[in-house]
Amino acid sequence: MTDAHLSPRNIPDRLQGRGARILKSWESLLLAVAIAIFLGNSLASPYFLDPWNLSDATFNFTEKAMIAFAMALVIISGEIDLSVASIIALASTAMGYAVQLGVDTPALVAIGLGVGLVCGMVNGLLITGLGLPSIVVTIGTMSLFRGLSFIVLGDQAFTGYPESFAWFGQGYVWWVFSFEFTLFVLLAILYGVLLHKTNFGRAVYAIGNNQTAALFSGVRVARVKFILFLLTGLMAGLASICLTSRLGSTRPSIALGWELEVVTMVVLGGVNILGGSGTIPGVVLAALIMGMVTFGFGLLNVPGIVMSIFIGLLLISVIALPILWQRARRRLAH
Amino acid sequence: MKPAITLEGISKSFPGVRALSDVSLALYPGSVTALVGENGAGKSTLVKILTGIYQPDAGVIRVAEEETTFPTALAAARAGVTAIHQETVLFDELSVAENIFLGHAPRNRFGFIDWKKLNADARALLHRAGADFDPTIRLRDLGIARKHLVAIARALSVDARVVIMDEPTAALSHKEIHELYALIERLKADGKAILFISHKFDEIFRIADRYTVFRDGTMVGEGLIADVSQDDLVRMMVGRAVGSVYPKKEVAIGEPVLTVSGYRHPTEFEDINFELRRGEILGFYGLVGAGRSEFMQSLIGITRPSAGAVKLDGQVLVIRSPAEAIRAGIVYVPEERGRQGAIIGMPIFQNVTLPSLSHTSRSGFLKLANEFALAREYTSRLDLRAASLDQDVGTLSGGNQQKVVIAKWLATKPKVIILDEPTKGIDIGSKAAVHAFMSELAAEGLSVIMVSSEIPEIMGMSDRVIVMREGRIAGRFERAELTAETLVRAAAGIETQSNGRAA
Amino acid sequence: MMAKLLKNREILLVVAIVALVALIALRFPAFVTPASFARVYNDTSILIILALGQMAVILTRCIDLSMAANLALSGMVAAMLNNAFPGLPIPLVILAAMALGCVLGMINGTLVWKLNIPPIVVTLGTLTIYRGLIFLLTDGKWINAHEMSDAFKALPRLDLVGLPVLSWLSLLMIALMFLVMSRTPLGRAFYAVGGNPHAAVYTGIDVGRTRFFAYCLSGTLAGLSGYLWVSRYAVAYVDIAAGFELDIIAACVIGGISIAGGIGSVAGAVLGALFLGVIKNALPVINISPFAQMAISGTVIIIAVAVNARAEKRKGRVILRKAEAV
Amino acid sequence: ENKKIALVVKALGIGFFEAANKGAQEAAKELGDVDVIYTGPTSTTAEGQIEVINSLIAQKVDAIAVSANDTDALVPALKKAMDRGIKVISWDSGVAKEGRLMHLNPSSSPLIGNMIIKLAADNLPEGGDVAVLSASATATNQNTWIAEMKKVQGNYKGINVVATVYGDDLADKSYRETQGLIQSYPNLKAIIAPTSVGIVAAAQAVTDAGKIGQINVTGLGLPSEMAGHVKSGASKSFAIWNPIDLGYSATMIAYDLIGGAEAKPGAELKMGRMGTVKLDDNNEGAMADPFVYDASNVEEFAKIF
Ligand SMILES: Nc1ncnc2c1ncn2[C@@H]1O[C@H](COP(=O)(O)OP(=O)(O)OP(=O)(O)O)[C@@H](O)[C@H]1O
Ligand SMILES: Nc1ncnc2c1ncn2[C@@H]1O[C@H](COP(=O)(O)OP(=O)(O)OP(=O)(O)O)[C@@H](O)[C@H]1O
Ligand SMILES: [Mg+2]
Ligand SMILES: [Mg+2]
Repeated sequence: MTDAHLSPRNIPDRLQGRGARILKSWESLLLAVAIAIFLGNSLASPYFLDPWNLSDATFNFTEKAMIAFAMALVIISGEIDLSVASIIALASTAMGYAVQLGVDTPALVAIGLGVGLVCGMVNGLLITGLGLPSIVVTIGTMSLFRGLSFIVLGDQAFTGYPESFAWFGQGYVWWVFSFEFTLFVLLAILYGVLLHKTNFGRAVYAIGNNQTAALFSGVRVARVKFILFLLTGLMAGLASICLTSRLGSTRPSIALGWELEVVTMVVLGGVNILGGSGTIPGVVLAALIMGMVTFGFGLLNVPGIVMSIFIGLLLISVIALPILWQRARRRLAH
Repeated sequence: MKPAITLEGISKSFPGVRALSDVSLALYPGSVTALVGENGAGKSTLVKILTGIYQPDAGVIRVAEEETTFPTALAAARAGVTAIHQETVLFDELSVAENIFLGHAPRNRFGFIDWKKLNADARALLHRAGADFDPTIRLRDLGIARKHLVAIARALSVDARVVIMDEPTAALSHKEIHELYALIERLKADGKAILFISHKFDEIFRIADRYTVFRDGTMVGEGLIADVSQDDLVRMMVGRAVGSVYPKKEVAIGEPVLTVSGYRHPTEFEDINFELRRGEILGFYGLVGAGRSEFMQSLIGITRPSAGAVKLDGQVLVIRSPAEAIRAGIVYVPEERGRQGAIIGMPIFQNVTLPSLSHTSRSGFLKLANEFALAREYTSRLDLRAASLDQDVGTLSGGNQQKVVIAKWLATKPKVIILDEPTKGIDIGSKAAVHAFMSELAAEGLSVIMVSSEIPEIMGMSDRVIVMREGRIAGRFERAELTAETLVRAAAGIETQSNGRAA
Repeated sequence: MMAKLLKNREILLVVAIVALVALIALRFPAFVTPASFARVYNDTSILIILALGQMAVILTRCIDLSMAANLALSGMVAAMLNNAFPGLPIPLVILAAMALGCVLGMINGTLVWKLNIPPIVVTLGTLTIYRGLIFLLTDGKWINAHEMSDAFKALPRLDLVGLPVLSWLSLLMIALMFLVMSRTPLGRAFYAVGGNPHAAVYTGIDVGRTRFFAYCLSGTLAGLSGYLWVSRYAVAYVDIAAGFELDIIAACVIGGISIAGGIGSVAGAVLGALFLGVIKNALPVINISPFAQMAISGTVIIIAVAVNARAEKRKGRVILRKAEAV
Repeated sequence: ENKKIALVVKALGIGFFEAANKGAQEAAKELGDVDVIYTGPTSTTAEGQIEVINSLIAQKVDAIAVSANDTDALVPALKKAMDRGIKVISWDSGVAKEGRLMHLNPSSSPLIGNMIIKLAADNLPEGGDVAVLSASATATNQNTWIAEMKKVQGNYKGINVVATVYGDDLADKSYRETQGLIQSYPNLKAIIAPTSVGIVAAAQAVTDAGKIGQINVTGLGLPSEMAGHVKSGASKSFAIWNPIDLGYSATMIAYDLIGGAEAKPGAELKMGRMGTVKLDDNNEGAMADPFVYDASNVEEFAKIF
């Protein structure tokens, strides 16, 4: 401590070591929940602990999780994007349309990603350019984007995707590791680094905690938000490629209602819906939890809606319990 | 005479701040009591306790000698205590009449709000407050002065025995102030007890009958106005003679660094021209709402001026965003610390390094070691008190938060630093630290603009002073010709005795 | 004068609706008959009632995503009640649906008030829970027309002076809400809490409790709508009105109710709902593919927010004296 | 060890499928060594059905009999099931050929297409305008029947199909679409709704519009749901096959396939008390003729399904 003389009091960098911080974090709570669910599932069904079955189960969440990563950043910055599921539909419709024109797989991928980007750009321009509230804008574009696919498709479906296109949703990279799952892992790392290790990620947190102060501090608020909506659109495009490939067909009702599931995943992952806090590991764990709950209940042939009750209760209670716990502690202290 | 209301042994603490300790106060019917004290002395806190917004930690309130408590704002109003609060606590989207009566609107016999009566009553109340405008228009369409009149009318809408006014004249013009004085006279005649809070001594001596002085949350003196002089009051407020405490260093003022010419904005300010020199501390004085903050924010690209030019070191600059301002070397320490300065929810070190990330990081990736080093360097120079650098700034006391905010901007190594009310709401010790630091910066060759509404601070720290009034420059003064009176006259627009060179 | 009128959101909406109807009339003149208007109004009645409840919640700076799920659950319970006790007077069934709706709203309100959980998270959670409860209650089974008593199905259709009871009920709700919003302290508190929660405390308003009451109101109206929906379409199942929450919010947004709270009116909510209703009813009539409806309402929502946001935009503070005079 | 046969339906809770389950359970009882898993998503989406199918694959069921929400989207999942040795058939609403061993039509599509227009025409001796209210855009069978119906339209003189609208198998949407039809076509004489949700909603809308006697609602519906409307006169007659028989037959066929029977063009598969089904070139077979219900018999069948 060479500069100790500068200050009458030497302020340490951190009070707690890394271990203590991790132990007290939301993520460790989620990890505990995830492990409990994993154990519960293994006990409840003899089919759960089978590598191929587990691999199949990952399809329940990988596409949603891809979007959830970008959505986490959007929500941390204090905004929300409810149009993601509709972007999937529009991107899928565009790809299906292109197939009719005889386009090959690489071009299809480009079209899926491109439509996602354009949709994200529309959201971004409306929100950051005109300064409109994101929740309303994306409710609007949610109808608009899916509405466009309905206009194109009506009650029809696009099928006939090229053989090679099937790989994105049905292919395996190695052994039981599907392309989607591998992509999920790669994106988790990518977004983790982006949010937690870069200046950009820091700016996202700053905007979410106090947008005005961030602006005064020289953060380019509008630009960062614009990029976030672009990223979300891009991820929705990517998810659209995977889902379309997995289904092998496009209907305008594809991925209906996914936006709320993605938001649930993000909030369950410990991201504050009001912005300012949250982590990618949390979202990853939430994705795993939601995937395992769906799969575990599915193995017991429990209807999907019962799972959603469970997820709904989980969502409210993981937020309510810490609050109640703190209150109880304060009352005891008095 | 029996007091209308008495407070005994009231204490109130906030996390990290003891706002009031063991203060007592009595208000008498038909008499105006002036409450004076420096910023942060605890005056507004007392008002909030009297009106049921805050609950005291200790102490008793007696209304007409009867012990009582005010658990809610409504309870206080029922007991006959009403207040014009310092912050405007009004609703932009509601009509003027409704703002006046929200919470106690007149009802008809079915229990529904009687709009006809409400509007008529509102008109009458506005008239009593000296304002004759239509009470059915929406509040957002009013200027700040009229909003204050609405707040006054709201206070009158309760049949009160105690009327509290927390800096009611801060945003009023000359004419409206005189109408307020007349109103206070009438209230006095009606036998109301009035608590009047103001930083303006002339009006205190004009309308108050009694005084109470607060310093750092304690009561340090009270008595009849007739028995004291202005100097006595100031000495009680500050605890020492003013003028000697400011650690202003004499610095050789250098060449012009920043030149602003012809700055104007459609509604906020116009005709702003001045030069800032190396090593200089340029004070900007004015009443609240004079438009100083707005002008300063246009300098860093928050708002866009409609005309005007800025030169930094002789080079013409176009600044479109704070990011560009920071890169050019102009930084602004904002007035509203909570909203524009500190990023509550983020650790101290991240607050400090936010505008400097491009220096501490490598190709866009964070380097935590560099960040901690930078944060430690600047926070320790400002004598920050904190448990650790990764503590949330929200857990710090106001003064320490302000230090973090100042450190944040200094860490960008600017050429020009604009401090908007840098010591607002911080304690005397921290204030001294900030002042000392400001002096040191100027001595190092930095150019400082200091916006302040505190005359002692302006007088103690500035090399030169520019006074703004209603969006225009109303006077310029060299250090040698500064007196409190000339500043006040220029700020309030009283032209009788033109000491300053009016612009 | 004209410019000032056009600044008024409600009048702008009326103009938009009239223009829309005129446009439809060009292609299908029969749309512009009293009978046709009455039919469109009747068809929009439920959306209007729901939009009124959502309006109260949005005014307090909250949001209720669970309204459609609440409707479905209350409606199902009303149908089950009727099915189990066909003799039970229908007003009692309606009261039961409203009471249940109110309780569901109170659950939302309590979580928002006492635990301070963000409204969007609360209602996102209860949205799935309420719908799931229907499934648990019924095992997913439908209640069909033949399982409902005739009285149960007849009430909303009953013709009273030329309009069905359903329409009268929505008119009654509009009148009641108008009274509540403009003439009661609670209604004004909704505005105050959403407009400036911090200042509301100074006027003696309990912010959390006011929000709680807003949720009670939206819940009660959802409960009423539950009965109306189920009896009108003569069927109850888990998925009724699925996704309708977004239509409700869209109606409010089109009606100029600011999602940031504090701004909006009963007339706005009603007109917003009517606007959507006219579009919904007109499309099949004028032979625009029903598939275009979604894109159209999306575009309308975006235009509506953009217009409203422009009207609300602050032009900076007026400090210069001459500027204030203008 | 009992054989596990999964009966996957479009969505849980729909009366038609509940009845099919009854038939499946009947078949299981008859066979003795079969467990029927009755399952499906809670709303009619392909994604939901895929999740259900994935968990059935994981449970290593012996056969899956599915009524599909989407012809194509289920194919990859079902292919995977077949790769893992599961016998997959579709019934009621089929999947594309690659995704199943065989498809059991409740009746032959031409028969149904003919039946629905015949029901309308029988009550319109002078002919007139009729409209079609179809189900969800993603359902396959309705579109096939309507196509078949249009093929034979010429046989019915004076019958004029003026529009086809979609109620998405949602009660409220079907209701509103019917209202739109009544408005747009003042001379409408009949509405054909080949969907059990749509026909009820259409009958309700016709009743509410006071058009009983002027507009006849017909198509495919469940006796229990339609009994009231037949009584009121909103619907003179309608048709349906017996869903109990359908569930029963699907289970029986699945069992036959598990037992080693091969599904190939020309093959005959056993359906217990329903006899056998003969597969065509597409590996599709029809169970039986649709059955017509009217005022004379609807009450009796309303008690059953
Ligand atoms: N809600 C609060 N939370 C934390 N600290 C507070 C709060 N309200 C006031 N304080 C602190 O209490 C002290 C007294 O504040 P108060 O507003 O009463 O001062 P004042 O005398 O009215 O000052 P001024 O002249 O600037 O209006 C200050 O240090 C202030 O920062
Ligand atoms: N039209 C208005 N409506 C509401 N509040 C206002 C209005 N004008 C001014 N104020 C209040 O007055 C305060 C100071 O106003 P402003 O920043 O415009 O002036 P200033 O000259 O910078 O004054 P100071 O820096 O001394 O506060 C603001 O914090 C704001 O709360
Ligand atoms: Mg104060
Ligand atoms: Mg200011």
